[in-house]
Amino acid sequence: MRVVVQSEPFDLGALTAGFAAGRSDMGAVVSFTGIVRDTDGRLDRMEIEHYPGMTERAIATIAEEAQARWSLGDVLVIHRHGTLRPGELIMMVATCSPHRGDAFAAAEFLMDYLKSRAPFWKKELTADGAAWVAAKPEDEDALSRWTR
Amino acid sequence: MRVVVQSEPFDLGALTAGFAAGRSDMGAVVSFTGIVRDTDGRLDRMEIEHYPGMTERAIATIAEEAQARWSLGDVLVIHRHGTLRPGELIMMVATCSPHRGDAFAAAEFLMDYLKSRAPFWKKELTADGAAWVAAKPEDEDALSRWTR
Amino acid sequence: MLDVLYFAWVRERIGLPKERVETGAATVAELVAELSARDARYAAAFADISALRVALDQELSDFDAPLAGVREVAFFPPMTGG
Amino acid sequence: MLDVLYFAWVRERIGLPKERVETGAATVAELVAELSARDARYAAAFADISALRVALDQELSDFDAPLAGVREVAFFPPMTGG
Repeated sequence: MRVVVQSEPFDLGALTAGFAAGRSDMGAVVSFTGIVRDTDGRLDRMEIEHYPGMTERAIATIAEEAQARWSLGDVLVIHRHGTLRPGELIMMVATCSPHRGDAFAAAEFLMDYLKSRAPFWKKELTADGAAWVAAKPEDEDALSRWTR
Repeated sequence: MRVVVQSEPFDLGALTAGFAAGRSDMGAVVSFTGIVRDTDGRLDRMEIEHYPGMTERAIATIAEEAQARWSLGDVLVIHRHGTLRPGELIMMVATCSPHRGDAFAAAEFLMDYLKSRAPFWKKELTADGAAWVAAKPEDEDALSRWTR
Repeated sequence: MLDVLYFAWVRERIGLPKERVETGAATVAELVAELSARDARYAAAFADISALRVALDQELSDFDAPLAGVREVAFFPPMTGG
Repeated sequence: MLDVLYFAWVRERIGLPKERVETGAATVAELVAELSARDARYAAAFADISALRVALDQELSDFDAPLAGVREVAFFPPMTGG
């Protein structure tokens, strides 16, 4: 398991190619990448605040839970903080498993929990000013599908 | 949409990094990569046969169906045929969407349909000889979740 | 005249990947009956059609389908891509 | 003595990211009541605790939780990672 919280850009290509590279015990790799999206062409930048210390701990806890639930060979989570421009990569997760169902489920689980349980807060800065991104009720709802 | 059927290896890192690169209208990228898995250390190689002509057409049809069902910015499908060794990459799909739910659902849909509806057949060659991989009932069952 | 293609173990049992077939068969099932009657290799390949799939002109179809206008028929086991 | 941390708009409303607080509060709710009584900025930040989350020693908790043994309390809006 690898959890990285950083302000610097990450190398999606190298990380994806390196994750599970040459592992013949794994059949499936799933990755998710989050991009700063500019819905209406007005976004100048996004500022991501986080809670140093708690962030790494919360992500590791979520990743451990995924490993307990599914048969995973490895888990990678990278999440940036600081200032990001439209089109920049915010974060990525990758999972690998002998079977595709486990790799997909674990990646979706990680994303659902990172959205609502990892201590990051996004602020959007547009020509009109700054606004904190509000948590969406559907993001909270998304967690309920994982409750057993 | 890009569909490629080839015997040569593909560059997972470059393809992943290039897919949706710099697109600020997309928020989510999901990729799946299939690896030749050697369950018990006895696999020498896998030979993948396909139906030239029908293969590209069947994959394009599946990708178009995914684009009709979900809000996708792009779809990439690469599938190899020929001889592959354990640990080699068999195929990949990538999807991007403004929203993560669509990108995940479309990638899973593509995988479920590629498994059972694209004309590929896998043969495993081990020390004991050669055996065609049998289609799994659960792969056929997986399609039923997409029937509306 | 039809192009008839065989893939995977169907190809191996019959012993060839492709042939041209002169037939008056009106449906896939009739074509299968004609081919099965040829010899033991074809009979073995088509012994259990529930284990087979058929494509007509590169589109998945079924064994009841008519052959009128069809130029290429392919027989193969369930697909195992991905 | 507690370290009390504020993030996102809670930090902005209160006007500082972190402070040390001398308190006898037995629960998070009692601490919130004490802080809210300080001035209008704190009162505004804590006006609707249903819009807030709290972590005790970097673990998500709730407003009924006791503060005994806790060294770090953080208040923030619902998280928006990913």
